[in-house]
Amino acid sequence: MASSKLVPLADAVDRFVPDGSSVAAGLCLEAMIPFAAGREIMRQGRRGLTLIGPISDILFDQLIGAGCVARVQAAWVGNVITGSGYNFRRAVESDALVVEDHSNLSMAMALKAGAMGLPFMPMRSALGSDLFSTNPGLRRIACPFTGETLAAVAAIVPDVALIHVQRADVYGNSHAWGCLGVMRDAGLASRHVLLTAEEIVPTELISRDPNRVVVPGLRVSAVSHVPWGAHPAPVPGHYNRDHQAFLDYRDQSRSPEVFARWRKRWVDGVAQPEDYLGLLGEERMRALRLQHRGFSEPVDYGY
Amino acid sequence: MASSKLVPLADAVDRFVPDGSSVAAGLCLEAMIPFAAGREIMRQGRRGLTLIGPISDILFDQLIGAGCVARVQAAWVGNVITGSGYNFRRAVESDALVVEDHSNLSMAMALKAGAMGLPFMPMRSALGSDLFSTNPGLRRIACPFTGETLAAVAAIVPDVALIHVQRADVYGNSHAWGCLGVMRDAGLASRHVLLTAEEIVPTELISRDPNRVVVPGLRVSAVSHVPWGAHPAPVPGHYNRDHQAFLDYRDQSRSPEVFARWRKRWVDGVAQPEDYLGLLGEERMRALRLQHRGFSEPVDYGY
Amino acid sequence: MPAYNASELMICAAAREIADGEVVFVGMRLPLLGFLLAKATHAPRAVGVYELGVVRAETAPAPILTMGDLPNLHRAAWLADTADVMGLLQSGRVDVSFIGGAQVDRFGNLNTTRVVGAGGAATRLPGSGGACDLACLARRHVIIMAHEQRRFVPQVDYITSPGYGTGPGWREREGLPRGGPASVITTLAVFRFDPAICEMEVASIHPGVSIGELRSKTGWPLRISSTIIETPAPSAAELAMIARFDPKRFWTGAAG
Amino acid sequence: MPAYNASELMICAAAREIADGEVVFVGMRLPLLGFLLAKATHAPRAVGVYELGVVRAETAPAPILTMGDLPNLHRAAWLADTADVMGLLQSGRVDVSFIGGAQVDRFGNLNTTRVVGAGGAATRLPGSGGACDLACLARRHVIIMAHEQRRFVPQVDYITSPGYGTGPGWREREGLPRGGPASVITTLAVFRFDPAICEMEVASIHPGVSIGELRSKTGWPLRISSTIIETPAPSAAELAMIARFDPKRFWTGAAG
Repeated sequence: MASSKLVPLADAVDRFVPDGSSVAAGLCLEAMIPFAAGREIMRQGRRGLTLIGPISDILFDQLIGAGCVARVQAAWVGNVITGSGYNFRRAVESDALVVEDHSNLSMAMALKAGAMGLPFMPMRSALGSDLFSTNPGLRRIACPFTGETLAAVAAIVPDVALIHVQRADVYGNSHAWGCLGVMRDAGLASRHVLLTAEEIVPTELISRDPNRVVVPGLRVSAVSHVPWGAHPAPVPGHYNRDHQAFLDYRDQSRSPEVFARWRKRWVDGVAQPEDYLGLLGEERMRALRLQHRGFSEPVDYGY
Repeated sequence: MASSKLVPLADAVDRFVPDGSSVAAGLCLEAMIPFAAGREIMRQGRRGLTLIGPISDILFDQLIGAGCVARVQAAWVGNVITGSGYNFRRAVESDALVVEDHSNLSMAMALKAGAMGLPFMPMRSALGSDLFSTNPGLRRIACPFTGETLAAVAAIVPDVALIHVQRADVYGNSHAWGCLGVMRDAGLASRHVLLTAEEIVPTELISRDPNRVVVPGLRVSAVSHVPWGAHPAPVPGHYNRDHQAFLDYRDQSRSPEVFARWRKRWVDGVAQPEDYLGLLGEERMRALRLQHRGFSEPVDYGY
Repeated sequence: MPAYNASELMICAAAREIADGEVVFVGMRLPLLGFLLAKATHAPRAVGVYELGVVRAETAPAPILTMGDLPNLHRAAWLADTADVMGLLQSGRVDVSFIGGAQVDRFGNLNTTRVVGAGGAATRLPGSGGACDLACLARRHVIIMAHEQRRFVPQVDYITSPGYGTGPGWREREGLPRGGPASVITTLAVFRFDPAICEMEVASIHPGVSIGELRSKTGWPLRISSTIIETPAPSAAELAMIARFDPKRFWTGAAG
Repeated sequence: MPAYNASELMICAAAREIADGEVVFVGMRLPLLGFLLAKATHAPRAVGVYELGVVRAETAPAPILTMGDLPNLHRAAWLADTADVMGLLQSGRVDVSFIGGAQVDRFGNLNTTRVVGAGGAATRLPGSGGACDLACLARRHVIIMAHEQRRFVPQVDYITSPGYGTGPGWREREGLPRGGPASVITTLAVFRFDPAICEMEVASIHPGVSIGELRSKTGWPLRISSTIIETPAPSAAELAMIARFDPKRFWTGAAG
């Protein structure tokens, strides 16, 4: 009865990530990062984006290096296993990028406020820190009941959330599992949700376990089928983290020149998501696939 | 390595629900209501309790009728399919009970504040209503960013949450599925969590699906094995709602005299949880068991 | 014309309040049946949201009496926390909701908490549940209740679920972000609200009901729409479908 | 005595900060290895919490480099939302956490956001991540960092993670509900804080390090505990266990 939302990733990005959008991504922090969607944004040469997320590993650094980004609202931007993100550093140090500093909790609460339809949320973090100096979405308030000093975090309502999941149907119903980070609240907060999925499955496979749905289908605008769509980040049930790719990226981003070569090879040279797998190579994919399985016990939703 | 928290229900109630406790229950609203724990509280003659919950179907009415309760913080107290709760009405109308009126959302936000370690949460509901007249935990505030009028809801931190789940291990790790209501936040908010479980299972069955854990084991104080522990409320995977029991209860609670008979038969006459099943009878249990199964698709947490 | 009772007529009227594709906060009793009827007729793409944390686009596979009944969870689109579905509501993503009531006034303020009798004695009712939230936060809400003089009062004894308060501008002043009652479906008539004065007026009158009866059972001077019609009676097909959703006539029995 | 490097010594010192049964907000790099070492030795009942939304009581079944690595999710005790585990932290249920830093001052204020060089040019660092939250909200936190003069400064350029601010009473005045740094583990020494003045003092000095070296690499007049000891060197058993958790010496390699 509903209509299909399944479209090629290029179409989804073209339609739902225009220039100037605010884009939430990296919402599970270190896992399930939507790297394929990020590459498509670079390929389409998007400009003036605001990137939103707690910790995106190197995704934000890539988009910043490609010139797509005007502003970042994040708790941490870099390379999780090597430290600094060099494109990010260069952009900030040359005043090419506005940064609003968050902590993981302030980002979680800003997105929770967005998800709940509220203009702010209170928290007890960040008090005494200099996050207040760069982030206009932080203020000190007094609790209306106890008088205690609290921090208030302004809601963040992204234009679009890029979310990678394990399996989805064509209507945007999906299952995600593992560490969920701020995925649930970011998906609910955003005006559009663009799903990339390892597998497209029949609706009944999703509806047989409705507690496994993290972002409900009615809030999803587009679904794209992108196997290995989070590589080099890990995806529970599918593949491990490709640590070598993150180590390599450190060297591939040290200067604008080497980054341009990285971009040519891994982004511009890859017209279709399938081509990326060819570039990656079967041997590398084999090494990343799960070696030990760990299946859940089914549960019964009968009546 | 951890030590077992498995105890008989009578011991759990004796230890964790002393006179004067604030007790959260009915946290999934109409399903998985901890009726067995409620009966044990009546059996032990607890006094001066504060009951906390959004909609508890007839559980709160029973505890009020048994004289256990001094105060109620709830959105709705009655019999879901027949309307009024007669013990509740009698107690309020004779000034024997203090009621703080909530809505479902204000209760959800009060418990979320408790779960998040915050003294309050904002919301947009209740404005213009008379809930403010009975509930000192509601105040009007201005958003520190937008200036909009909002309602602030004071945190609720129950002394103990009574939570019924489908399966738990002896350490308090558990799986719950179905409609979850405010179970997650109430469990996290409360000083103690008392679990009753349809099944006690090996730890590895729980840890094979850690996304299915709603309240983490480290926040659980006691686990009791109580099959049919939510009857007459439904439990996904186990049994349907016993509508007739709720219809019967309407008549069994119309006057203090008939309620005393109900209590004698269903509470005081039932020393052990097992005895309740005998009273219920195999035929009735058979009619309530699931007729149609609906199993979830497993997911893989391998590496 | 097939025989029907007031409950069945009200269910049909409730179903008509739902447009195809809308997100509906469903509630219990007659509204639940109205939602199921709408899904089975003109609004197959309507999505139901339940305060327990349930979202479902497909009709439950077996009749249900409460929203927590297991067939309502089976193959749901989403089973989440109450706070998650309340977030949909609070952020304006719920189009229409339904609320029952014990007392209502001309501005659609609703009381389900505490009624003061003629002698001054108060009767305690169950309270808000989610009703206050729906009245505050849905894009529009529909009130469904029995039409009796003691229920249609000049002023409710307690505002559980805000309507238009004291009239135009009140909701804005109180901080309510949107909404307000769109209609009132009673055992005698359907009312809608004149936006200029925020007061309910008779939009359609049920077959066999007179304006005089309506006036005598309403505790304020009744306003009548210039375009008043007769409420359409249920069709045989609608009655058959209602019977399928309530096979034991639990909600549509003789009591009506 | 077995050979070891500064990283291994710091891991052993970090492990000693964890008591059995404590709830530990783990973090990355050396603290992660310190937590695993503590679990394998004196604190088998310690529970690890990770900001991705992970709680686990058992050691991961394979070595991990990041907290999101799949072995860290396998058979976890709880996989939830970041907000859920941050709720544990904010409500005071996390006993100890670990934080790295680029700059620290005598009051334990920590900077991982922006460092201003001698010439006035600013270097941008990755930022807080969860560090600010841990420093604000854990019952106590432990700082782990390299000991260099440019890092141990009179005043940090940006307070990413609050320590004791300007001294006694500052955290209370700012509204921080509890906590503060308990110790600082560096490549040269372990510091603890004198509660009377909230300033760090040398509690133990690593084998082979002189007080003079410490003073020369610290940008303020150094305070030394009257009970100063030598930091215990790692045992062979500890080193073997660290090697098991970091088999490729990713974090414990020559760079130290």
